[in-house]
Amino acid sequence: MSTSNVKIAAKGISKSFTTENGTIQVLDNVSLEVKTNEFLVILGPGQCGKTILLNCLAGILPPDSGEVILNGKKVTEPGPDRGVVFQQYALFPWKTVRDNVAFGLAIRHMPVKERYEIAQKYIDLVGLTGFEKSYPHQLSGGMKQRVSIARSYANNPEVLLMDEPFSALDAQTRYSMEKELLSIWEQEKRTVVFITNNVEEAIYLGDRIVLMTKLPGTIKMEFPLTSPKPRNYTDASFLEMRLAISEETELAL
Amino acid sequence: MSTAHASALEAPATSRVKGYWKEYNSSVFSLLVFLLIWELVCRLGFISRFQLVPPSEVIVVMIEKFWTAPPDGATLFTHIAASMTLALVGFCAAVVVGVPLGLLMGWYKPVMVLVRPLFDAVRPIPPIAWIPLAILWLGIGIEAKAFIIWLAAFVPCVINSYIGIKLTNPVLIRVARIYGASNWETFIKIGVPSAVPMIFTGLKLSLNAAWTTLVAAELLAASEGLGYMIQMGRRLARPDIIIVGMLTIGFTGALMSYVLTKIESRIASSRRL
Amino acid sequence: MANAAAANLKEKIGAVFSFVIFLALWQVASMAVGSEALPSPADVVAKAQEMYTSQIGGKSMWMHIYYSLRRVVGAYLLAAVTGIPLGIAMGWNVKFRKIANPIFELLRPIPPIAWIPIAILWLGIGEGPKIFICYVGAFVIFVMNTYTGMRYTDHLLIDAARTFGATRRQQLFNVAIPASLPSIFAGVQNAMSMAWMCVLAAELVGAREGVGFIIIQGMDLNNSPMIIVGMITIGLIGLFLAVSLRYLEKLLCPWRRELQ
Amino acid sequence: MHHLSRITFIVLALVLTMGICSAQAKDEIRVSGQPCLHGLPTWWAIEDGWTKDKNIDLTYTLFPSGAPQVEALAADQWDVGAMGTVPTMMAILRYGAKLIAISNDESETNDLWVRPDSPILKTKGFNPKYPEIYGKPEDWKGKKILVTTVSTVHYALDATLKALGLTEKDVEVVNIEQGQAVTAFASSQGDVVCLWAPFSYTAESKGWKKVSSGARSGAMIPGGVVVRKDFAEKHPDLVVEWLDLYMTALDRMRTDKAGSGVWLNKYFAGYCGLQLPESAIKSEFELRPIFSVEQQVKALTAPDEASAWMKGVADFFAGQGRITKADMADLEKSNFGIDASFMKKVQEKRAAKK
Repeated sequence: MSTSNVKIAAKGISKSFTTENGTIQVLDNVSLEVKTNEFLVILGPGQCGKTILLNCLAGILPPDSGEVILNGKKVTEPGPDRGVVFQQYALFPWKTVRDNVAFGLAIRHMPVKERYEIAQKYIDLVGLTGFEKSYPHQLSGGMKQRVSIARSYANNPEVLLMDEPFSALDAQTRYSMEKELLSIWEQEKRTVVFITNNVEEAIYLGDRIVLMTKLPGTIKMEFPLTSPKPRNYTDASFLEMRLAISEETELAL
Repeated sequence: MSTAHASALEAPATSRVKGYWKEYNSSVFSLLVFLLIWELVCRLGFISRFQLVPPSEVIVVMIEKFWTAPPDGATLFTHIAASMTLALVGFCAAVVVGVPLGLLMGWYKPVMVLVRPLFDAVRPIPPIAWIPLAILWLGIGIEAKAFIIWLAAFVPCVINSYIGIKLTNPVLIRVARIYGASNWETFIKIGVPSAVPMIFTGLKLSLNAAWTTLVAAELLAASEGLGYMIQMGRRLARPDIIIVGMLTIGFTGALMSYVLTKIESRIASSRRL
Repeated sequence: MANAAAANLKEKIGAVFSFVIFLALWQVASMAVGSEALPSPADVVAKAQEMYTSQIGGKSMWMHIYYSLRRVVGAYLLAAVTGIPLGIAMGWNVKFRKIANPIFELLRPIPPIAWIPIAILWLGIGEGPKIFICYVGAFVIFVMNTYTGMRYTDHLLIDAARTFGATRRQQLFNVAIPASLPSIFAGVQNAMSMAWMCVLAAELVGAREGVGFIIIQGMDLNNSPMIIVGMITIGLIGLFLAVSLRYLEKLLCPWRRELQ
Repeated sequence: MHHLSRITFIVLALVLTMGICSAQAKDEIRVSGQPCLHGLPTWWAIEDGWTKDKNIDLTYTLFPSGAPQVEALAADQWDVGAMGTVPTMMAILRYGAKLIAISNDESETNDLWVRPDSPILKTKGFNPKYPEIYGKPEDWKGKKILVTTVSTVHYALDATLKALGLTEKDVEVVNIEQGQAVTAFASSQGDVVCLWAPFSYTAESKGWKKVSSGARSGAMIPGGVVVRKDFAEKHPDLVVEWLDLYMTALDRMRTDKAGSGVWLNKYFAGYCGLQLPESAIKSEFELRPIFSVEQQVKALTAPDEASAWMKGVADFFAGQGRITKADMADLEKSNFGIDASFMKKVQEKRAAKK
């Protein structure tokens, strides 16, 4: 693997927190590399530090040791080059859908007209045409997450970090959102780091799956996925992969 | 997830004393700075000493007041005790009446429809305005003063209990109904317990209101108490006594809300476990 | 829709009904204890009619109301202009919070009425101390609500803004402050009620006009009907102010509907 | 961020300074008073245009009672004013004010009242030295007495009890403000209520009976006219000029009771918002002796008058532990702030005119 092709990388990241009950080691020497336009899925059980890892990649949390490298440069704080889609949507309740999507552009002082044109493009892309003037509380969970994805996309980041974006949705919506995400990604390729605890979701979306252990979080194994997307949940190769990962996951638990 | 309050998690688990010091050193520092500025403003003549007594003198008077009764007729402890008694009597009466009323208003529509308009109409009337009526109805003993405090403390009790029970999860109510609980049983067993956290917030606001209405209540025939102390300080043109009275109200009030917050968080954490 | 209208009507009938019961009880009570101890509703209505049609201290009732409102609104605006920024600063800047909070916590429990002597010593006897007393009441509420709103701003929203490269300033103005608006708006309403409640204490400073002055005169002259008319006037105006602010909030804060 | 805290700070500072720095015009005298007989002269002078041909400009500020008036003195808010004995003493003691005239003798309008069925009314003149005091000591013992403590009426109560050979320990003293005292007594609270005018007129109208007063118990309660220390030193001429006006009003009140009553009524009802019955206005002049310029000069200089009266009040306060020994010494050293020089100049001025 040539280093020039690496978009974002974590190098030996460790992180611990001190609570009343002592110190908890959350991440222990985690290293990984993500290639440009690769869809990497980090799969792990609940409470394994995946979210902390993602926050380190985003620059929201500083690691205790190790570093995050983006385009060969060290990351110290969050930036518009890395978009984050949060599990709880993190939409601004006082802004309409359109203003939420255009948020990153407004931060950069882009003129209103231009801003709204771009926002409209992504609102259309995620299938929310007609909801531009709605407020988040008027939308369903799936729609909110679409807004969140559009918001990240509109900012044109180099890397998209997605933190269990569909975990709060019901199964039906989840399937359709996964499908939609894939089609958006196919239309506008980005480097994606996608966190999930759902094996099927991981296999359905990923180019490569990184399996994490329970606390302290370390990388246990990697599974490259080569079959063409969109994949079929009932394919033999899909089920095989699922079985393989499940076995490892159970060992990890 | 835990990114939000990482800073709180990062506090090192050192010895208790050191921990307390770390928690409060900034408060102590800030109060010292406050006193220093106050002292300087007085000493450097930015403000006439008739208009503001420097803190050094206030502290001397405050310390003296712990055992001397003149000129206002009682020691600081007597004043604090009298005020505390008054505030607590009014507060307890407010809780006893206000919480059930709020709960009933939230649960039984007819109660709400009947009581709400009166409650809304009485609420904006300042407690001091009731003094003459309180005298007419209750005389000049502790009852009338407690009534004035009760009026102020009563409002947050009612409002918070009302909101608390209104926010009861409807699913729980339906479950209780399915198991054949009567409306009253559901109210007692589901509605009331689920309103407890809101009620607690109400109690805190209510105690605050009770404490801040104290001075108004002690305008009514008091012979001791912090409000009375301020009153005497005025009649005797002793700004130092007035400021000691004000600061004591401030300190005691801050202490009371601190203690209540601690109790609340203890109860909240035991509930979580 | 029709159901809601019916419920609304029911509520209104209930309100009227409850006032009728209240008035009846009042009448019975005043007959029982004598109009000396408790003037009857009729006495009060007669007194109100007299007060609203003649002059007290050289001014009509409407002028008294105007003077009180002027003080309250002045104090209220001043409190908003100073209290909201202070609350924001305390909620946003840790250092500032550490310095300001203990002092604020110490001064907060001191009721406006206890500030009367200090207000006179500092500001004399004109409009200054009266506005100051109302100001103290409203200021505390503005600071508290703004501060609480800022502190309980969902940190996730700040993180989200950071991922878009928002500067500290942008995080404050584009996220933290708008996120605190519902809490600030609650403060806007409570502060108005509080400022209005303080008008009586303020006019204890020594006023020749105002609704509080009317009540104080009633107390000094031992004239219960006059006091009750004053109280009702204060209550009604307080209610009116609360309702109009609630209406204003609905107009200005449309996303808040989710919280109701 | 920093802007915000800075702006907050500036606004706060502005608000505070606005009140503290109040500009003062040169030939202006800021007069303070209360809704009381002794507040009338200045208001009368302003309303009736007495200052038209004089080179002074009067502004008048009304205070509800003595405490805020003294607080405002500390804040340099007024130059001359009339008030009760207790605030007068406090202004002298704490802020070095000068006592330059006696507005009126308030001894009879600080009085003690009972309900008509009180046993105290049965006997009169138990102590022959005080023939106008009602009741025997046994009747008074254990009675609940409503009184505004640390006030002149408290002094009158103390003197009454002494005249009967009692002390405060023999009765139950309840501290209560005047307006509330009337309300409380009307609703059957307490056995005796101590009031001052105009509250005593309400007592009269309710049919309560006067059982004692400052005058009846030998407690002399002079109403004080005081001048701020700085102002007295810097503008003695202005003080004399104003005092001349004040005395002109007092002279009229002494000689033309009916005509003055019209003005007093206007002052109370139209300016202070205090509606009093006609009889009360009449009583105001009957019960409050007013001194002429000559009597004033004598009272302020004779050792057994103003200074003795003030000493009586001061002794009472010292005995109650309200003022310290050092305070007492200060008061005696300054001769209770009494300064007859202004009144003497008024006298000279009037003599020169004649």
